Amino acid sequence: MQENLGDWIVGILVSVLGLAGLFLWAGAQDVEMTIFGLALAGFAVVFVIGLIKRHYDEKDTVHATAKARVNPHG
Amino acid sequence: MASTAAAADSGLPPVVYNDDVVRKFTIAAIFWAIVAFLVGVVLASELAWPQVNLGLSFINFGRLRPVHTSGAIFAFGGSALFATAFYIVQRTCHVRLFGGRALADFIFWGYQFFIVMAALSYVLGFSQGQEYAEPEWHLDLFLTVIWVCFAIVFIGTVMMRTEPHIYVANWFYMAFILTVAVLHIGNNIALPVNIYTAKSYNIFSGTQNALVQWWYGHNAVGFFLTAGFLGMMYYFIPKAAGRPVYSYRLSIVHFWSLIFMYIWAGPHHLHWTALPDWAQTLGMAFSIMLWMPSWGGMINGLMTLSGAWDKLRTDPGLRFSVTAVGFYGMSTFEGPVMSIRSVNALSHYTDWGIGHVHSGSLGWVAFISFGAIYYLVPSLWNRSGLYSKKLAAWHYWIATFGIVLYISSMWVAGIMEGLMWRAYDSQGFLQYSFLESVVAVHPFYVIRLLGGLCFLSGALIMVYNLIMTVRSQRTNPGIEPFSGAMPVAAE
Amino acid sequence: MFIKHATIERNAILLLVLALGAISVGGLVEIIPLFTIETTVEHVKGMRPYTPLEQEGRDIYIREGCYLCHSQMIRALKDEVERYGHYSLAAESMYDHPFQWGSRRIGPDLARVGGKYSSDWHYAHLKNPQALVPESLMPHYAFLADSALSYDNITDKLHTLRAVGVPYTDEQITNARLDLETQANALADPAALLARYPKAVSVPGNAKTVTELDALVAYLQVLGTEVDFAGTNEESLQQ
Amino acid sequence: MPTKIEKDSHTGTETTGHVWDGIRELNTPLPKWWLYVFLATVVWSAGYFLLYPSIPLGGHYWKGLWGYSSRGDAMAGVAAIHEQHAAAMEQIAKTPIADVEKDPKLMQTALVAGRITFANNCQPCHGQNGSGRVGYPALGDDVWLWGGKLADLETTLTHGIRSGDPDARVSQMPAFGTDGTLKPEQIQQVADYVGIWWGLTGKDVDTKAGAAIYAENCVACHGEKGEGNRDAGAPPLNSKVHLLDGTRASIVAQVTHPQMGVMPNWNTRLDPATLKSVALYVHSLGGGE
Repeated sequence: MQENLGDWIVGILVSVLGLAGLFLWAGAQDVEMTIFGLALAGFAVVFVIGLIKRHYDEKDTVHATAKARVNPHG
Repeated sequence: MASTAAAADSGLPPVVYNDDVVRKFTIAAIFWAIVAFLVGVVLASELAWPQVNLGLSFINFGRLRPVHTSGAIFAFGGSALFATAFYIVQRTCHVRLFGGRALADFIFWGYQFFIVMAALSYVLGFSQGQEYAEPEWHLDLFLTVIWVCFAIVFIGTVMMRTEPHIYVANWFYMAFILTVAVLHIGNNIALPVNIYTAKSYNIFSGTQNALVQWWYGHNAVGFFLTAGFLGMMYYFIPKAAGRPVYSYRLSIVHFWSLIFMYIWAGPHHLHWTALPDWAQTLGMAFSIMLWMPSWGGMINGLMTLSGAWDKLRTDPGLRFSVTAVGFYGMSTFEGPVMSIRSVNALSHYTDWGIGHVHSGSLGWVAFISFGAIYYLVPSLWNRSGLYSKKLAAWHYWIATFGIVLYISSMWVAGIMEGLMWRAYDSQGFLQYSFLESVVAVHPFYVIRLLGGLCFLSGALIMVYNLIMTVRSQRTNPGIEPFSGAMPVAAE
Repeated sequence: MFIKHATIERNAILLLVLALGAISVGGLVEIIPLFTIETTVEHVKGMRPYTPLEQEGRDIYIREGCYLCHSQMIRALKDEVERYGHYSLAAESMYDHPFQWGSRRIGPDLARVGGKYSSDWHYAHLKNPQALVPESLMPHYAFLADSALSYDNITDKLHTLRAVGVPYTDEQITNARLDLETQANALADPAALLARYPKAVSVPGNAKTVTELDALVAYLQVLGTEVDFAGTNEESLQQ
Repeated sequence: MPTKIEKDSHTGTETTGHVWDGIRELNTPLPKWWLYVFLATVVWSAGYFLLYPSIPLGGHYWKGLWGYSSRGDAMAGVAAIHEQHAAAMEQIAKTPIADVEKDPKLMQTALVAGRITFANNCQPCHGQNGSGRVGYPALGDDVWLWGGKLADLETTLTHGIRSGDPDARVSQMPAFGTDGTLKPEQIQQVADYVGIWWGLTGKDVDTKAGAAIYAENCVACHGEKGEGNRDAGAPPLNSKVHLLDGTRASIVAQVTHPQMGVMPNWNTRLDPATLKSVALYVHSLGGGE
């Protein structure tokens, strides 16, 4: 549960950063801001996908272990 | 992905540590070390033969030097500090990292993102124009977010500790985290031209800006490169030596005197300049008073080995750590000497400063990190020891030889420059043109390059050794057990 | 003392608060008086904000990391005063955000390079330093001659600088683009520019576009030329 | 959480009783020498603060008992070092430049002062020992644009060329190409003609047209035989020593839209005696008249 809460907080924080990146990219007036905005948005997307992926991976592992316990030969 | 440590002699219940983030930061530290050294070698070549830049604007000395300095300090040094801070705080507090895995991961990936973006911005030509604080405002803000997260995780972990007392290594890490935050914010208060451009102007100007910059710059040395790495030393030396820390009282006195006095020393970067004399006096005197507080760390590091000096023969990591403490002692003596105004009149603006910085950064920062890395990798990957102690010994000797070449050539070059600039002939006219000093130091620039190449080669040997260590079997009976390895537990 | 320390090392927050106290004293004692002691920045005549072109040149100077090899600070040492000219004053960098005093002289000090060489020399030297000074370690900056200066946000820049304390007037900000283009064109009439920015040096440039090299040369040519030292004496320059 | 104080077997010192991940601490007292050296640096600093400008106090600062100022010190240092040659330099300032040469002692001082001043200030354009660069004349040869006599050199150094100084040497070559006086093919023809002197034009080339254009447009300043005119600041063209890079293209470019060099007036940076010294030094490089 605590891990989950941490995931949520960090996920939201990174999403906000990513959104800021999008805004910077959209309005950018120099090459540095263009690259930074785009990269920040990209970073946020990849990071949040990673969080979600790990969440489901862990769920799967729990399922698999549970299954294995129920049916050690299956 | 997390290992547990049976708390050998504490009788405490085992804790599942978050070593995943430590492993990542360790890999990053090694990677950035190679990058920083490589860029250093390129820069040394550009100074020996300016045509080496091939006429490419983005690898000109002026744009590439921040990549080298930030790469060494913040990418390599910073990653090593994150790795060891997270490793040490969990073990000395006997508790898992506070804040959960997502936060730790964010700190890792966010920090690496910052490094890449900063390096990219330098070669593209975006810089605040202040040494070691080159990233523009947007990157500064991003780093602040990362740093606050780091502080939350570290301090949170300390507060959840099961041991009632906070270990001395953690005092240093906490002082480092806190002070770097204060310095980073203080020196980077700048107004962007507008929110959509990277360009900004610092709110301070001229003399005030100069002092704030060196208040920051010198304490980046004091807190990033000294306090943080002293924290590293306070764990790995007693751990690897298997001996108690020499003096708890010395720890207390040198910790408080060090952090109190370091902050004052910045103006010694501005001797004889348009900074008022009174501020220069304070900077000089506090630098001299800083000598013993700095040496307190050296004494505690070296004396901890009493009764375990024989381990230097068998433990290559410990050999790096101890040599590092030696270089630390040397640099922290040289520093106060160079802060004396009459010495500074000679040394400032010359290569002596470059030599001094490198005896600190190569001898102290890099060596103490190598010592920690040689300890950490077998521990983190559950290997019984290094792939080859012989290769580690080669690394040690080649790197030491490189440092000797580097700093001795820079001493000679620096003192020569200083003397040539101030030389008068018998009639009281200046004796040399500036250009003559440029020509005179060329041979020493070539020697410096050789020193850098040695240091880089040594680090590459380390990389090979560590890769082979990780690829080796978990238990390899052919290799003697690593002296300080943690007891291995199941995942 | 050591008994008390046990209290500190058992309380992370207390440790942090005390550490914050310890690290604050030095910084505050050194930094704040630089604003309160009135003689810190000398009172001299002649200092003016940079012209728009000089400011753009300064931004390029910073962009290219010139400060990593060149100082802009003649220290109060006899050999420096003889080699480079009058020691630098705090007043001479009062409009510098950031300061550029440097920490290493791989090349010579530039604090008073303004007017020391012709603008033509600077163009040639920046494009190919070794053609003029064979022993030089300086990189080539020929690419600056081929890059058109982007000065769309020059007005924003002056506004920002004014916000951090550079006394640009409304008139100077309104005419920023005009002044910039005038200074980069040797054929244009510099009267209005000179009225707003005394001693501004027009650079030859090419007639068509303002290049980054034009801006950089304009900046180099103003370095150390502003203060009128005739009206000063040792006493008036005591900080 | 053991807080058992133990005695370390190796040193015989007691531990503090805490254990962190197996690490213990000894309760060793502070090393005496460390403490004393530390206190000594503190005492020394206190004394230093007393003597030198140090402690800030609101709007003022403690000036120190010795009344030290780094700026005052530097200027005193300059004065002291100048003392060694002050008499000689004063003498040089007073003596007409041609007479300085006749006084070996003065001349020796002037050459030393001139060499270092030249190396620090003039060498970036004119090269080591005045070897010259494209656009920046060599000073060791016999070709002079504005005169190679000592007095000429002194004037050039003092006031510069096109420097903005009211007494600067000024000459202006018209931009024959860009202002339309000459057509591009005429410029090519005149380049053929000048190229004879520079060894660029073959004997078989017909230079009659070029000669005519030269006679009409260039003779007034550069002379019939390309000998130049120092009063007009027109460089000689009949010499292989010249300001340009010696190619035909450089002649065409110069006639089309001339580059006219600028030399700063050094009177704002150097005192009259030093200027004289530099003139004497330059004169001694081999080309002085």
